[in-house]
Amino acid sequence: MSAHKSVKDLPEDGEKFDIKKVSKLLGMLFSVGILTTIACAVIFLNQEWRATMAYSWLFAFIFFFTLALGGLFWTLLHNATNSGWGVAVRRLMENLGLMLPWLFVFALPFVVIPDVRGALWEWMGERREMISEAEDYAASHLETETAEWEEKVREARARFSEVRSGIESGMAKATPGEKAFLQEKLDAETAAFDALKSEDAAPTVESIKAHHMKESNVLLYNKGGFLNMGFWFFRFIAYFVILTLLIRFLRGLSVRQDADGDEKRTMLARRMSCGFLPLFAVVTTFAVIDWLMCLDYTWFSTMWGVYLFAGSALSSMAVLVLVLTYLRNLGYLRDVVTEEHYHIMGKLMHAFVIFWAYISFSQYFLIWYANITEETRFFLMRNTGHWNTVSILLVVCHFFIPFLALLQKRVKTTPRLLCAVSLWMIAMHIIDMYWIVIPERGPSLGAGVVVPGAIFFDVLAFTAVGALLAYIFLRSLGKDSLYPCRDPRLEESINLMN
Amino acid sequence: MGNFFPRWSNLLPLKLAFCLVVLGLAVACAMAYYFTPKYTRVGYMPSQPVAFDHSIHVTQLGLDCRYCHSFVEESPHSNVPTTQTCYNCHSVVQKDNPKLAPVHESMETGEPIHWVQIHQPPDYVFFNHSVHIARGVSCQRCHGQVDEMETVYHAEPHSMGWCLNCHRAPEKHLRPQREVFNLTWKPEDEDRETFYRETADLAGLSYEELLGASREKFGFEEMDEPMSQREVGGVLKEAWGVSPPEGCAGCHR
Amino acid sequence: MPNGTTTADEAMKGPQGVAREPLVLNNRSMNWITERICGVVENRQPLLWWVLFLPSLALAGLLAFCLVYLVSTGVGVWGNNQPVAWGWAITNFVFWIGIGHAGTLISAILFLMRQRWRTSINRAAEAMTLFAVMCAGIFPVFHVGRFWMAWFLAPIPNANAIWQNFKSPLLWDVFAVSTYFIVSVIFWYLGLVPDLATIRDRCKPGIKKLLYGMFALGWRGGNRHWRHYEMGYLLLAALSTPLVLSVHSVVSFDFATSVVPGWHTTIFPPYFVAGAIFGGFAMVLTLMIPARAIYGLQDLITHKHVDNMAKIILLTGSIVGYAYIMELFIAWYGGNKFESDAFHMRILSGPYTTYYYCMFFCNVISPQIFWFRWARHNLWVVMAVCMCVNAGMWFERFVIIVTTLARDFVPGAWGFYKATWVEKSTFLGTFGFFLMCFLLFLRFLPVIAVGEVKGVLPESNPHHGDDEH
Amino acid sequence: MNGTATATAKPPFGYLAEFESVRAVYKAAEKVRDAGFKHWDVHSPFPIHGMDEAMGLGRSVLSWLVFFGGATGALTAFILQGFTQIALYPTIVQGKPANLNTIPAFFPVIFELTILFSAFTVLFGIMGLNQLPRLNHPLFSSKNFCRFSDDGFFIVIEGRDSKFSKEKTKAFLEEIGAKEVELVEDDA
Amino acid sequence: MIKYFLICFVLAGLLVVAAALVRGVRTDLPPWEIFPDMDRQFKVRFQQPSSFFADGVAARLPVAGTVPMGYEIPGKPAARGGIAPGAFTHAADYYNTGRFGEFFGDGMPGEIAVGQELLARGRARFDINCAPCHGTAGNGMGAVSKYWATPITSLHDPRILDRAQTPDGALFFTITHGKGLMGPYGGNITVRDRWAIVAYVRSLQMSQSAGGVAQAE
Repeated sequence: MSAHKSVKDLPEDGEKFDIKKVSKLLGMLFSVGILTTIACAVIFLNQEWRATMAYSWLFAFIFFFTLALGGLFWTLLHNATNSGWGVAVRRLMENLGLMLPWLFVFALPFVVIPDVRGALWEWMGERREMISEAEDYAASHLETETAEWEEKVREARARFSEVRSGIESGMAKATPGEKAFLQEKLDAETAAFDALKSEDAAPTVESIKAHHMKESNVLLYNKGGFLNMGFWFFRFIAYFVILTLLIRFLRGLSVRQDADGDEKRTMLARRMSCGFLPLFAVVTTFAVIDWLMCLDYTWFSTMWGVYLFAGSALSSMAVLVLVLTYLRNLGYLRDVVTEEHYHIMGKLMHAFVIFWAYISFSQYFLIWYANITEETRFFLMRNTGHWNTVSILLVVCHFFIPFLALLQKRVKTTPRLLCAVSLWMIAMHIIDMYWIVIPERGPSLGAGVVVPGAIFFDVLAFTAVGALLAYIFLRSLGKDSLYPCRDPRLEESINLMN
Repeated sequence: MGNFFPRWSNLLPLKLAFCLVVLGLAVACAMAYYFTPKYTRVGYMPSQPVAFDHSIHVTQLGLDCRYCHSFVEESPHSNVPTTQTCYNCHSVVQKDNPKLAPVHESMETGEPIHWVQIHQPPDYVFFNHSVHIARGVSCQRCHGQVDEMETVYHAEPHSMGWCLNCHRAPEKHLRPQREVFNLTWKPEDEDRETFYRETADLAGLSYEELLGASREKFGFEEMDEPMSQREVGGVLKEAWGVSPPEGCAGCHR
Repeated sequence: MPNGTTTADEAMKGPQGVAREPLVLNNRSMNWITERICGVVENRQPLLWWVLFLPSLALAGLLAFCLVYLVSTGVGVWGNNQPVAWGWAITNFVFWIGIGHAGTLISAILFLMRQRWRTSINRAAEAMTLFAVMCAGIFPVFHVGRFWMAWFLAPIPNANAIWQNFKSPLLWDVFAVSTYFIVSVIFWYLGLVPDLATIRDRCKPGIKKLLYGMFALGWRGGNRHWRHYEMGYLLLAALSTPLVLSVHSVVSFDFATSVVPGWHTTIFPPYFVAGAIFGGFAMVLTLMIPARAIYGLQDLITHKHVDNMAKIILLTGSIVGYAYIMELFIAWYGGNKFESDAFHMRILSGPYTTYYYCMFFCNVISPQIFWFRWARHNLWVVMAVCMCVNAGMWFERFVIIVTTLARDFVPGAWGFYKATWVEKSTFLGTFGFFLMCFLLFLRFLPVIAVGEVKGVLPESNPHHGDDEH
Repeated sequence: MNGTATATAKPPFGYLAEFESVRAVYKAAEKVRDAGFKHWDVHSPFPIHGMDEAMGLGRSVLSWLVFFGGATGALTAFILQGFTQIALYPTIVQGKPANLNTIPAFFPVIFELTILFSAFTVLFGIMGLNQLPRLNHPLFSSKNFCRFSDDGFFIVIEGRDSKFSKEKTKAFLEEIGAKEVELVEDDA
Repeated sequence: MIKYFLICFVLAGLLVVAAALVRGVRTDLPPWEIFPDMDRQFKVRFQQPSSFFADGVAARLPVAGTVPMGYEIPGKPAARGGIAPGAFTHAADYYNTGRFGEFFGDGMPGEIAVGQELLARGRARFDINCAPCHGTAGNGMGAVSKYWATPITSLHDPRILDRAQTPDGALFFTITHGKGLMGPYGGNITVRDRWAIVAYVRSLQMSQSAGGVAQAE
């Protein structure tokens, strides 16, 4: 039992990460990052490789995006639940979340290179084709369709006048009851005829177009309200704007508190975080729907957002553990963070290992069980060929092994062991993201199950994004104190007992 | 102030637990033993209005089952003979035997003899005698050695599991169709050549092929080796394509 | 650590700044806690107890009557028929099972998360769980018609040589619900043991001491015992947490594994779980707010508790809302005609649209008022929202079950379902039974975990006061 | 009541010492531990955080028992389902094959039985490791002791401890801050 | 305590076994149906009385003068064991009665295709139904003959061999309605089988008289 620690024993302005200490590493990261980025850019410039590279880039991007998203989530959760334990590590969460604005830079290829997004999200190309085809069709068929319609109206007119005269003649000798019935019939016929001959029913370019689109690709036509370029661009920008605002606001409060120690900032962060959580949920869900689920626009799962969220929270916690240990090895945070923190972080990882398994099992299970054609294709693709091995690997290595490892208290409280599990978890998350993105590539590009050699692109893209982000992350660590040094809960946190 | 609970109460829970476990095990055993048709049905031997002795009529006189149960091959139900069937002989034979009084009485009044039904499947079971007989399930498989019974009793449990045992592995019970009513048939008595010739005919196969395939499968060398039930049943099952229903709708409709 | 002098009035105003609120107000001593909680059991019951108990007894009698009537006459007295074979019966089952989730959840998840405010409410919530699961069990058991054949659900070798279909969600239900009940009983009982010892030690020799003593197992509070006990309790909590999730997930599988439009959605498991927690917490509050007033437990079940639970209701209500929206979005986005029509008929054109709007209002809109602190601190508002949620969760199950079954693929097979008086009385009766059990629990067992509450007092920390030296 | 010597040869059960507060009993426990007693215990109305270390007790073995209990449950469920669905009664329902490929459908029951068996192991493990139920115990004959379930904090040093001595132990207990020390007889 | 429990337990066990006995004991007690739900339904069952009808008979005859609807079962012609059309209504044709009006007919009716198959069938039915008295050889020395009061008619009796005295129709009629001490077998043997027996009897007679060569027709 250690004695009670007081904030007074800690340095007043917290600990600042001295990036000079790691300048070698930083330099390496930077040069590797730049070199690989240039290589990626070259590949992107090559017309032939662009589509293949698009998937690699998306995979790399989405992996780091989920990590940063997790950082934001933990910050939000920490503030919203009024939690005390995590104050000591909260700044790390904030810094991780702060990568979100940077990720927009890495997302630029999707926005600026039409071929890249076209290769990834086929609905864009198909939709364009569908529309232009429908336009052509409408332009060329307007006359014939109008003629057809006029012919139809003529026929209907003839038939209508026949029916009307028949009814009117019947009316003469009908009983009152029959009269009412005949009148009703006549009204209905008149209404139907009026509707047919009205100007609204006349075929226009728009109506022919809509009809033709519906005929040629009903799914894409129906989804047009969501899957169209204008809205897509809007969402794309909105996600990053919202996420950036959220994290910058929260981190701003936290950093400013370092200076003035104002308790009100804690209260404000807490209140705002509660409100931000629903926003976060919506953005996360639709971001992954847009970027991952829409890799195949015919497929859908209501669980999708939750599934990605689970993996994101889990792997970002693993990253936090690794960064924390790294910093402690460099001599920082020694007085602030104890094994108790590791224990809690280990427990949270454990919880999310289970949660991830729960969500992914439910999703797989329900689709497998009901066996409905339009839903199974996602898993069919991932159970074909070697992807099946990856799927089984995920079950065993993303759930069973870390689950059993984290069951033991020793693993959760020993930084070295917990780091091993964290590394493992991150590796698994990489495979998970790879498993989500890459299987779509072969079939989409018409290159079979696997595009040969494309794995080099994947590695390259991953290195490029990873190295540059790591560089930015490490640098951002150095900007402010490594823990919120004037947070009113800091004392509670450093005296944490499980 | 002493202990509220006496000292012996310390061991009481353990003892009680032991007793409960023993009791529970005993109840489980008793239920497993008693709560099954092997206990509840087997051995049911009601006294019939007429003490009809199957052993005399079948073994001693050599009557065929179908003399009385005339339509068992054609009907789902194996009929109990009418009084007239009894009377065919007993109008003369053993005429004055008091045991036969109900027969005479029935003959005079036209009121049927109220034979007590022994084998009585539940009403939601639709058992069909004719199909079983047509595919070589002998009377004896379900009704026991009736030819040796002085008074008929329930010899087999007739539980659903017992039915399914055969439906899942019919080869253990099939025999050539001509021997269905021969209650003393044994597979060892079967002549291999006749058997294979008949079976090949029935199935529309070539005798040599059938024999060759079976020789490989059942591993007999000489034609005069005694046949086993495994061989007889296995060949028949294949040749006739016997695949009894195992789903619910097979017997419950 | 704040000092322990906060009074109820101060607590009403809510926390000032970031200071932690004490879990027990007015600086109560351990002895006071023992006296107050055990007093509920030992003293005469207030008049209100009887006022509530007698009607609930009568309603429980109604339940018994309805069940006897049902069995003696046949399941036809319920309004179930094709196509809606799962009417109120299964709606009520899912409703009660959902209610039954809060107890173990409060106990287990909050325990794992070291949320120490759980101590004041976990006992009652766990008891509620058990009674709710009992109520839930009634419906499927009687829905099968011949309940005495329920043993067919257990994998016992039998003379029929057939086995249960382990691929059926209905069988998983059997395992999940019975496991949940058993584990909840164990969890509840294990938590009760030290408190039973407390009452035992306060009893005069006699029949009461005999009974409490027997169930207290001779508990002596030795640390060598606490060591295993605490570990066991932690493990049970760790086991119960996924169990709670699994139970309602399995219940959701009953629907989601099918191919029926409106039922087959991958988000069903977490959505059902969130809904269950949502409804369960509402029910806990519905019971605990009156109970704390009747027995004067305001210092133990403080505004902080109500506030926290209101927040959880807000959170889970929002998750449920998220699921509703996702369902709608995917029904539209997925492009499956049957799926989108199912929702069209739930919301716009079917015979049960009112139910959908009731559900949406009660479950998604009404809890949003908890964004405001004044609402969380006004017990009348809290009660009103909880009532809304209780009703809303019932509507949700009704909407899922009945609207879907009444309108499936083939319009020729569409039907309309209306509950009979027997179904309605049975449902009403389960409320009586539930309340009766709960009142008996209040009467005979400590409603708050005595030992655990003492454990969260500041002076229970062995280092309490260390820093002053 | 208080520790009058009896004529029986039976040794006393031990000393029951009451302490003022959690803090006092915690500090005292550390001292008793350091004094090298083996058969002694701390009795309190609730588990005191950190007392295991203060008493020098290790981690409970219960978690291992429960792990194996759970594993038994999982295995039981797997065998039960595999055996009945694949070997004994292979029926194809819901288009799911009657072989091991249908294992996802077995997970719910495997999970439930794992939990069920673990929970039973917890219950019976606690009862077994603590040797409960034990309704009769020498401590219950002490009038003071019944306050352990209210607000009393006690240290009991048992007579069977090799370091126990009637006089020295009493003195020792008083020295480490006991409010009241009582000799409990083994009354049987 | 455990000792007493075990003693009581063994005694109780013995008591149970003594009262309930072991499996398979012959007993008069009807089978115990543990869960009798729907085991015995209120419906007409084979050869069982029914309280639903005034006369207590469940098996109903068709109302006089009616022809059961759909009596001719498609896919199951009379030749394959179904009951021939008309049998129910006591048709008066040769096939069903063996008579043309007042007189017995001779020869097989047109409905019967005579052949090896028919003879085999006839032989099987003969061995089941006739051989007990008449003997497998048809010589009247069947197993029952030992107990019979008077000698049993040999089928090789000239009276029967003579087609003028005993035409096929008469044989058929005798099987159906009995003769003298012989009981009627119409209820036990289907019409077609009766003709098969007649055919077999004729071939049996032929085999005896023509030196053991059985010929068809």
